[in-house]
Amino acid sequence: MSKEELLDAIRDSIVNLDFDKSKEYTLKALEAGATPQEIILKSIAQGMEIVGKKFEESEYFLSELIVAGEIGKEITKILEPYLKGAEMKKVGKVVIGTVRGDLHDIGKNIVAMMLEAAEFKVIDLGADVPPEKFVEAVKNENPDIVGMSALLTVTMVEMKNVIDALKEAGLREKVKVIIGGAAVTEDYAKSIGADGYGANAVEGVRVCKQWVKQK
Amino acid sequence: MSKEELLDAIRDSIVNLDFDKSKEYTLKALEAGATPQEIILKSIAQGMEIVGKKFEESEYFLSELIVAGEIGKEITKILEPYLKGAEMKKVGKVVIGTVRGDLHDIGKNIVAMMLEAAEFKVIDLGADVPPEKFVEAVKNENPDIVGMSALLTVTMVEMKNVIDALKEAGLREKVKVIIGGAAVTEDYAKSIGADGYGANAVEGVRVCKQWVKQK
Amino acid sequence: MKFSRLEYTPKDIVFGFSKKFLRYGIDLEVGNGLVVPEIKYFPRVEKNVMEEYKHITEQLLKRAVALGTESLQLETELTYLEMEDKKLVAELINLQKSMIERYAKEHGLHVGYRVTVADIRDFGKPRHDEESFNKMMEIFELASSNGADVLSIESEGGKELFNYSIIRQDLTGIVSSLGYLATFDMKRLWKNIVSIAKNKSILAGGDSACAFANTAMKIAGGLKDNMIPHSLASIVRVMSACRSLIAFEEGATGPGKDCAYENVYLKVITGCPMSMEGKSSAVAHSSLVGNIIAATCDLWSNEQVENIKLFGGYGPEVFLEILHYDTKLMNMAIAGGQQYCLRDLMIKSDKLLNPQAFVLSPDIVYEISKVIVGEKDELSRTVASAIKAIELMSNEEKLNLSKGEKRFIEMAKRKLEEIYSSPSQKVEKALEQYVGKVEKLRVKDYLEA
Amino acid sequence: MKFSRLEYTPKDIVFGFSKKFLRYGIDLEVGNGLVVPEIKYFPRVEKNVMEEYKHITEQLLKRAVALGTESLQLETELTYLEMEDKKLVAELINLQKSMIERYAKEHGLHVGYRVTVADIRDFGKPRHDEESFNKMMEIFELASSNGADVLSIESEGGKELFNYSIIRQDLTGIVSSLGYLATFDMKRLWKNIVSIAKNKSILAGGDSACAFANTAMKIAGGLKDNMIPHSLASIVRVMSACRSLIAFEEGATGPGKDCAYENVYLKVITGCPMSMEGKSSAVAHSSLVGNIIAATCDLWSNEQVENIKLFGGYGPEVFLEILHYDTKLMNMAIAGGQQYCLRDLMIKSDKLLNPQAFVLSPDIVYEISKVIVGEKDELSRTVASAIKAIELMSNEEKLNLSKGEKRFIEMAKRKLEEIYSSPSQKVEKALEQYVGKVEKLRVKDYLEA
Ligand code: B12
Ligand code: B12
Ligand code: SF4
Ligand code: SF4
Ligand SMILES: [Zn+2]
Ligand SMILES: [Zn+2]
Ligand SMILES: [Zn+2]
Repeated sequence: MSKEELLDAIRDSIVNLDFDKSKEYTLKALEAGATPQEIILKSIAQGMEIVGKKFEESEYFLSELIVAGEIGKEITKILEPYLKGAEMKKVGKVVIGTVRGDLHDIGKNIVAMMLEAAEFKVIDLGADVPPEKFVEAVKNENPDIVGMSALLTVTMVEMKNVIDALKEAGLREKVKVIIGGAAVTEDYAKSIGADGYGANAVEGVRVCKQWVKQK
Repeated sequence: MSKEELLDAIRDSIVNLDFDKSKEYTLKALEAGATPQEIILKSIAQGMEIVGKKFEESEYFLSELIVAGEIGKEITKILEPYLKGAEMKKVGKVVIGTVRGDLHDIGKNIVAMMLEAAEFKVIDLGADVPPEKFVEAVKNENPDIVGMSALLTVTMVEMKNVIDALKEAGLREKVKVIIGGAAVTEDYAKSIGADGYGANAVEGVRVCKQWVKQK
Repeated sequence: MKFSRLEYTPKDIVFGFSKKFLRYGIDLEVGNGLVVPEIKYFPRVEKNVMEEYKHITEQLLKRAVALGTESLQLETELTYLEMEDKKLVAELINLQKSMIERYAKEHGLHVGYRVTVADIRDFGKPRHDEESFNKMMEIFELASSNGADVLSIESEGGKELFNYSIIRQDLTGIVSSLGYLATFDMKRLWKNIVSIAKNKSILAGGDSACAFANTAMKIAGGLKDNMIPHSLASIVRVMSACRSLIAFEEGATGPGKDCAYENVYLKVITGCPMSMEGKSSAVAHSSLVGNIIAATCDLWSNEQVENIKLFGGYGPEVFLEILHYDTKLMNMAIAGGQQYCLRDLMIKSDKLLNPQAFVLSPDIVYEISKVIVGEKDELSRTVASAIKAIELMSNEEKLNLSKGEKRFIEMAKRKLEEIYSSPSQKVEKALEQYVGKVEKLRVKDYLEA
Repeated sequence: MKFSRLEYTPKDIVFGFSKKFLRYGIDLEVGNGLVVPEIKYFPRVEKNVMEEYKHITEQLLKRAVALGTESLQLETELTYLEMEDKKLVAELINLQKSMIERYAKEHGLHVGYRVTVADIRDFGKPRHDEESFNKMMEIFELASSNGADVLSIESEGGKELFNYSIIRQDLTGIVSSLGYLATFDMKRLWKNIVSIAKNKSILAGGDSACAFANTAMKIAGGLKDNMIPHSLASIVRVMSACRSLIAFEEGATGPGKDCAYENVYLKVITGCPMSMEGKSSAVAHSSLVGNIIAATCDLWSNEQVENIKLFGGYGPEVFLEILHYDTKLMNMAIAGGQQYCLRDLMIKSDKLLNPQAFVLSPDIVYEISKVIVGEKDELSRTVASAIKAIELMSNEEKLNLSKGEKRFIEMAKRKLEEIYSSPSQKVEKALEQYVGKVEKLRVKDYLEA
């Protein structure tokens, strides 16, 4: 196969969610002289775009979008040694976590994965995250955005605590704050002074994209 | 029939909710030399007590309690000319009304009637009563208690307005405030600074009775 | 038009079928072999009205798509506050209708849209508050030209006297209110509504005696509440049927308004499709007729639910889901020809537990409806139907009646028969006495209107 | 005890009847010809806990009296917060039980009381958080000695891996979680619970795969949501049956926990009575199985509803009223010998609209259950039952399946068959890879426990 054909084959293996083939073709493409940049732009980006479209057209499931994203990530890992330390360009950085006392992390995980698929760098603090941890991460990682998830009525209030802790640490103005999870509503987001709210992952990603665009 | 028999017959006609007979026997009793005080104490009060008991034992309906109360009131009207201006002793005075914007008055009317049956003097301001009217009535009538009713979520807030208006007029400390109606809860009563709450008429009357006893 | 015969026997009346079935709204068919959920909602008052309605409408249409609800009806019951602002009413009806149209097109839904105008009259004002009456008519016009498919109201003519009477269990007052005063008001009102609806080629739905029969139901409460007799509440329901029928006599075509439990009577008498509400309207008021009332419905409703967040979504969408499954069960029964079997279970579930359920049972409704159509005028049918109800209650040994209920029934029988001996005279004489005693009662304004 | 044959055929399984019916609580009989409402509630967190429970319990018992609900069950699902305070838990169970006893005596109610203990373990901690495990057992003891009639839990062993796998539709991970890791935890847990229950002569109710199957159901969402395939959610349900069955193999007797929709399988296999929830649990989560799941229930529940004020009362009492009417309808059917007719309507209502409903249909459940009891161990029955489910879905032409669903089903068939060829090897190999990739996954702690 020619280099061009191999780049297409990688793209198609992403669209077909075929992890093994994508790996095989990537190694072959590198052998055939494709640059990591080419693979990223022509194979991964295009593959993800097609999958994204199929999802929007209700042909693919969100789970398949996520699998495609993971395949893309795995390919990138293969490419890393060839990238000579040139960091991948990310559109923005997000620190995300489920708040203290709340162990529901599936929704949060989906949001994190979708953000990654949208080329955000995501630092996932996990579930049951106390305010101090959020503050620390903002200090150390200097993200554009802080995302919080809560599914319990009991733990919703923790979101306000995090915002207060950020204020106290003088970090509130440095980041945008977005919240989500079945317990919270847009109103609640407003009432505690969050900058944004996402009823679902797609919406959350849209809001985050807008923010980094405005920058 | 002897005087005693007639007094008993009045009592029984109250218990039997027989308006016509009660009137007939009252006139006969007066002819037979019964004093208005005797009729009030032996016939009306005892009749009402029996009816009240039957209500509590689930034998009578609340509506029958109310009818008995009305018969009692009618008999008292007959007695008035004989009472030589001596006002009936009342245990306390209540100003009551449904708040502004709310036309639901059935619940409020029941409470008012039950209070009357419990020997309160009741000044009923009706429905859709603006705060000024409550203030005015407190000024003019000097009641022990102000009762408010609301059935709509929209009109609940008016209760707070009335309390504020009473404060402004320097009257708040002079009265106890009790609220009720399907929209409000005990919590809400506390939150707006009312002194009491009645989930139903029986409960409301109990609270009011307690207040005037404490005096 | 006076109805003089019955459209159904107790054997053939059943949910999902009405002789005068209707097609309206966006491809919606009602009463032709399908029970349709009719969802009602109440916006949170602390929110912006337009945004609340937008949110509610969107959530409902989305949930319908998520569940595969193919046919549904939305009902907006305007509040007193909203009635103050005509521009707002026009906008919100427009908004809802355009959202409905968009979703219906995209997802092939069949949707009807009912708008209920609030009766904002202050009956204590001269001529029964002409100004408010005119405003109500303007809003009916407005609703018609902005997208409503069905017009309804829960009108209140006669309620001043009714409220006074019901808690005194004063039957003369109740009869005078429902069988006399209310009839004048109903006729005038419905002449107007029917003409507005006809002009715009939409439907004049029906009227609910909510302010009467549901108030009585609410006051009667649970099995052991002893507020007023349940048998009193049940005869108020029967008398209300005589009153609500007037809308149809003036030309209403249905679907009748959900909270009018007297609709069972109206269906038997008129053959028009009816909306009903039962168990799921526990969210708005408890009742002892939660299943039996479903036996004859064409639309099935939840009464109003507030737009608050619950674990599973907002109030309206949660209740749409419940209605969805309830109607699906009925529709499956129809599909398999088992509708009568399911209907009979619904009836048996409640009929003998309480007089309020008893008088909604099709066989009882049939007997009483015969009396209703056989009497010569509104007043006499009101008294006669109540007497018939009392008679049927007394004769049913298996009906659960406490000692107190039996005492009331005895009393009511005597009293009603006394009135029936010369209804107009009795009522007219009584009304003289009520004037003055009953706040806001203006008898003359009824007669002159 | 391993179950090796089925207690029911699709023809004879029906709501209200279970072969191993139970008598417990205050004169309550479950599964002997009566469907009983089981009401669940969630206290408002901003309130005092004890007062909330008092308010809820009182409102429910009052409403039961008002409606004439003769038999009912209350379920208290302890929250993580409440689990922190053993004294409080003891007090609140005591309080509820004494209120129940008082009302039952005064009004002749038949009442059962279920207490569900929260699984508070952090599976990322060494030995799967032994300390929390012990606390859970203490609370089971506590609940038993303070008045609980039935013990339940929604245990979570294996969920770290499940969560990772479900959103990647990774079947190997799902099988390894439900068919392997979870089984070790279930056995240990239920040995303990059964022994506590036996000691106190109360009932070991059952376990719900809520954290698995209901999570999948919730993520799959509505008909057109395209989050994960509905056919995936449906095979997760089937595999969950294999997992939840272990509680009964260890000696649980039911009534099974409401939110375990897999209970249909457990009833067919064990003959024990089961609680189910469907349409009325829309208040907690939307589902596409609202009617079909009622077809085989012995108790009928609403899932949790918050204790907030609605127009018609507080959340719990409103939903008790809805359950009351739903169960009454089923009980009327039983009384008249029409239970199979009503059951069939419930099934037909949902069965073909969605795979999730399809796998809850008694005939399908029967076919798959045969496979479950025929396999030699937990792991192989988990895979084999899922394959059978896939086969039945593929063969049913009338089942509503989108192109995407069909694509998934093809993939799943291949994948599952591949695993079935040598399940233990495949799973053990895969688990090695998951460790490290999956947060908190401690495979060894499962095997050693
Ligand atoms: C799965 C589940 C669990 C699993 C959690 C597994 C896990 N690791 O996450 C388990 C079984 C462990 C569990 C435990 C409990 N749960 Co739980 N659980 C659920 C359930 C069924 C589904 C949640 C879920 O995963 N949904 C799927 C995901 C995809 O949806 P999502 O989380 O809403 O996320 C989406 C959006 O909200 C948004 N989003 C989420 N986060 C964020 C963040 C940002 C920044 C943005 C932009 C967007 C966003 O995007 C996501 C994708 O679109 C819900 C039911 C329900 N109705 O939601 C109950 C539910 C949340 N749980 C509940 C309860 C009560 C509990 C327990 C307290 C039970 C108990 N008695 O102990 C415990 C609490 C544990 C704890 N301390 O956290 C209640 C909460 C009641 C309340 N409001 O307080 C619910 C509502 C169930 C109910 N009806 O009673 N639960
Ligand atoms: C009857 C009724 C009406 C009648 C009122 C007749 C009248 N003159 O009162 C009519 C038809 C006119 C009416 C109109 C409306 N109503 Co209305 N109505 C009802 C209904 C069915 C029963 C109310 C009632 O009389 N109950 C019986 C009495 C005895 O009970 P109660 O009032 O609660 O009183 C008891 C206790 O609360 C307590 N109590 C009451 N007051 C007080 C005061 C004190 C001091 C104390 C101690 C105790 C106490 O003691 C009483 C006896 O035990 C309720 C349904 C319900 N679920 O309550 C809706 C209801 C109250 N109405 C409602 C609505 C929306 C309306 C309208 C806005 C409809 C519209 N679209 O326009 C209009 C508003 C009119 C207005 N501006 O006020 C909603 C309210 C929603 C909300 N929470 O905001 C309800 C809840 C119905 C529903 N589910 O949608 N209504
Ligand atoms: S809920 Fe039904 S009954 Fe209650 S007020 Fe509204 S309409 Fe009348
Ligand atoms: S509601 Fe049912 S499904 Fe939803 S979490 Fe509670 S139990 Fe699990
Ligand atoms: Zn109404
Ligand atoms: Zn659960
Ligand atoms: Zn559960």
